Amino acid sequence: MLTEKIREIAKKLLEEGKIEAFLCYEGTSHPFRNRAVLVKSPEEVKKLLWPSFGVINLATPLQKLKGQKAGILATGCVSRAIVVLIQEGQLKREDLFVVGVPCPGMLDPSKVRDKAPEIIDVIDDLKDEVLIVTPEDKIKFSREELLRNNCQECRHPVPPLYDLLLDFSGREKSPDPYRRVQEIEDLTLEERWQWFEREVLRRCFRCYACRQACPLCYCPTCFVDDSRPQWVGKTRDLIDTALYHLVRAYHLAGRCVDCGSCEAACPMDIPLRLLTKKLEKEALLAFSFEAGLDPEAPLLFTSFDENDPEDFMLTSELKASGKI
Amino acid sequence: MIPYPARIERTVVETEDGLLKSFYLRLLDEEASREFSHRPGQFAMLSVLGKGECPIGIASAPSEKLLMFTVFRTGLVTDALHRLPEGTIIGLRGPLGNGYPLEKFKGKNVVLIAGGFAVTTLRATLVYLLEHRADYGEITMIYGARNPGLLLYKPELEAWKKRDDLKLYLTIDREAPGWDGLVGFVPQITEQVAPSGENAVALVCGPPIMIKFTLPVLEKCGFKPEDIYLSLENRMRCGLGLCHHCNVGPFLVCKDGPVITLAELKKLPPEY
Amino acid sequence: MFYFLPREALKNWLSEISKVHEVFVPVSPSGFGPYEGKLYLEKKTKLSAKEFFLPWREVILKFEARPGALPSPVFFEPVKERIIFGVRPCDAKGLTLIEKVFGEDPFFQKRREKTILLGLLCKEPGRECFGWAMGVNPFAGEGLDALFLEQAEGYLVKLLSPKGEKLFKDQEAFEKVGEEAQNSFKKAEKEFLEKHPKAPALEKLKEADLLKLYEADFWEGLALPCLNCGICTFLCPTCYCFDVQDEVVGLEGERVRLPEACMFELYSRHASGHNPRRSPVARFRNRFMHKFKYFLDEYGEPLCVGCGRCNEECPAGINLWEVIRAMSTL
Amino acid sequence: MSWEPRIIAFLCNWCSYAGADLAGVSRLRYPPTIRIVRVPCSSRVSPAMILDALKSGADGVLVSGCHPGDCHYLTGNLFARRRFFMLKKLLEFVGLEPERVQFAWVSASEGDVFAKVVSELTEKIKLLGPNTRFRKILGGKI
Repeated sequence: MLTEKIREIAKKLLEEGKIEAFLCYEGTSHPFRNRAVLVKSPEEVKKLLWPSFGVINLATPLQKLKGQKAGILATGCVSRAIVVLIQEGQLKREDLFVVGVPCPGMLDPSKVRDKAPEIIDVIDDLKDEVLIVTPEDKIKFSREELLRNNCQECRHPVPPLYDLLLDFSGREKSPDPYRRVQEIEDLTLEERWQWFEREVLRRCFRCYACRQACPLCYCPTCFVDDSRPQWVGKTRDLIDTALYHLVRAYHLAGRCVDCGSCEAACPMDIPLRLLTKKLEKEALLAFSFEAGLDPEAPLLFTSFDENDPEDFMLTSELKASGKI
Repeated sequence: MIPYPARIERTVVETEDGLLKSFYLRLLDEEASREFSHRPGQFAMLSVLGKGECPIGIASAPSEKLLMFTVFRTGLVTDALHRLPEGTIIGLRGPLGNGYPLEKFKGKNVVLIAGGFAVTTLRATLVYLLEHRADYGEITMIYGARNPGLLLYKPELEAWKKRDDLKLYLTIDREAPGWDGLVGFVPQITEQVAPSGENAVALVCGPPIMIKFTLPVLEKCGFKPEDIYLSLENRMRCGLGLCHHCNVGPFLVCKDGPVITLAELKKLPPEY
Repeated sequence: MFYFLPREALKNWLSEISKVHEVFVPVSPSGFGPYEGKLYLEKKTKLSAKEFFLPWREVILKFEARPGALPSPVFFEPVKERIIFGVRPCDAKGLTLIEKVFGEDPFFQKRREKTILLGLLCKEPGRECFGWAMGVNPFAGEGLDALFLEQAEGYLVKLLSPKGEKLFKDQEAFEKVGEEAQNSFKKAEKEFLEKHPKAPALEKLKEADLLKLYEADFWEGLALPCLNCGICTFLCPTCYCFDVQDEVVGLEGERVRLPEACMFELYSRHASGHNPRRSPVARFRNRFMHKFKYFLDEYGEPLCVGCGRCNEECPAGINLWEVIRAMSTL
Repeated sequence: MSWEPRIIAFLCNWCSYAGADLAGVSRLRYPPTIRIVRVPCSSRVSPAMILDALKSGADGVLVSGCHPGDCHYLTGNLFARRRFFMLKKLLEFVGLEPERVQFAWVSASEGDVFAKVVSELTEKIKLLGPNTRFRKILGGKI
């Protein structure tokens, strides 16, 4: 159904010459992995499909296609990443033909992986149920359970920017997008550092998959790779690793669209999204700001309000207590 | 991977812009110093502890007492190196790489073509050739820089100019006040000089753009690809053929190079 | 020579030898750790035993961080001999491939010398495994000192080196076994090899023209999804490229050697800013050309043992076999 | 010997640096715990600089700039305020002691405020003790 719709529209766009190529996903020999693919002729569209495991944001490979008029399949987070990239002058709106789809959410390979020792196929009805096919059996699971964390916590399943929106009923907006962030916030300071050290710092071996998968990490030279000054040491030293993850997350403040590519790319299952999700929450609460909704709007850090909060500052604290 | 300690005995700022400085080094360990023998075209890793190591061509000839390196200030290590005063001890690992097969050139005419600061290892070669003058035929050197202030080794150039057993052509890119020598890019001057490829080898060292335009000129002059020697450079870490950073296809610049003939180079992928 | 160890005696034996040696085992699906009672043997681990030989941080020099200080070399020196148990034969084979390049590297060699590698055959090949296609015979146990084959009652152990023989000479938990057991090992090996032949692709790759492969037009399409991250290289049991960094804190300095990935832009970038492999495609191509052409041409074997970790973990869904297929059918 | 914290202070050239100068000229007393880095504007200070200071062994970091409306570049400090707000939230989230990283507005005429800020900050950090959590040790932890 969704796959057919995608193929149909891609074929039409290519035949009509509206686009030179269409960026979407294809299947792989791995039962729960999809891969980005670029098709350039109507004959090739049969490769395309709706990716139940399209965990890497298509806006990441999209940036390799500069200068081509390309069509792209865009869920909410892909579309929002495109918006930010347009805001930041990385993409030209006129180079793109965005085929939006109200997103039903995608499945998490690491959640599926643990359901059976050997999995041959995964059948997703894009609504309620997922069938995991093993050599002996077909096991039924609720789709909600197997959804990626970021899809469970998605605030914008419907793309804010598109040229054409596929007729499909996707997921509702999440009622509780910050549940997991809240769980960490509820810990004590000490527990939070232990969590950070255990779940993030000790696991990370600095493959930079999180950075590479991120559609918004496009700096020609990442601060990690600077040598003069060298902000971050290159080894697995915990503090250097902390510096990397903190500054990376911070660089995404007000930009991150919560596509979860970083977390999905991580080979060590580090809950990277929590860092950026925390920043998303703060930006929403303090500045009513959400990234990637309007290409014309200013970015979080290129704007300010005279009444922005400043009670976090030492001088405010001293003033409140009458010390200055 | 362990460097020898070496003392900076003397430094010379070579160019007007101050970006090129020559370092004259002496190995502290006497035995290491005695055993250190290199051939022109080889390089060494210079290290400033706390900053790192970088590969630099050896600009001194084997016969010279002090090892000499002329370093362009461009990255982390070279920048730190430039700041060090005379007398400081640094690390040196080498000699590394293959160098020019100078024995093979015996009896032949040798043409040295250098552009900019890539002249360093050709200086070592020229000094060697002049010391063994009788073994070689005609020696020609064409050396160009952007302006007179950027020519290296000026006192030596003056001395070489006076020799009648060496044809030295110095050129600068554009007319400059006080310059009465040749004006023009290295490929153009090479075309004018037109050295014969008959029983001759050409050693070319310079920026990629110069090499790109010089090679056709040489081939027109009758140099066979086997007789044109180039020197590659790449980012590298070990200099021993282990870390694999410097590969150009299957060719490891540190171990199989840096010197390579045009004939061999043509068999490699164009990634340099 | 062959020995037998009853299944229930394994943990006991590991504790026993821990008293004399440093013992490392697979402790979780992620990788190896010191033996403290935990043992994960179901599947091969995410990180291979490569990290014991090309560690994440190999200190090669220590120095005082002031101009002119003299460096002091540092060599890895374990207090006790190390035993690594549960190494998969493909991973050990990977070490032998690295050894072809690192044969004279004192750091790698010292670590090899001081380590006894005890292999464990997989019960079943994993979904992404293709070691046999790369010419790896797991029963040969190349690079291992002894190889454990799991059977119904316990482990049949084949000794493969003098180091292995020395270790097992006086291990009471093990009993010597006769010809019958040896035959069962050989039978298992024969069955495996019949079912899993070497891929013809390798011969084709040897004959392929290097420049034609380099210039082939399939690279662009294959590389499109690639993120150019370091997952495949860091998880690979054969990737050996390293970086050297000077680390300084206060007055203390160390020069360290650490793994690096050829997929990174920084890998080949000159100090001047020039980068001969600036484009992501160029870096993607270089990785596979190295494994399946440059290394193959030089050493007669590909730089790959078919462990399948890259296929299993690549978030972008890149499959090594598709790359090999494209390269060998050019 | 009692332990004295080491605090890196990034002071904006136009206000806070002058404020610190005034505190000195006015002979105001404050603990000798700070090492000043003069920056053109508080918005010049990036999180990498703050974390680098902690990593290199600082026990605390202070960033101080002009009051809103007083910025030499008109709005630099207003941008900075948003950024520091977000940074502080992030650092707290991962369990870094929030008292170690502080922000302040100090104008050129507020020598007394500057002295007070440094005294208070020093007290806060003394209560926390040395920065062990975010300090890099060579070959320390992997």
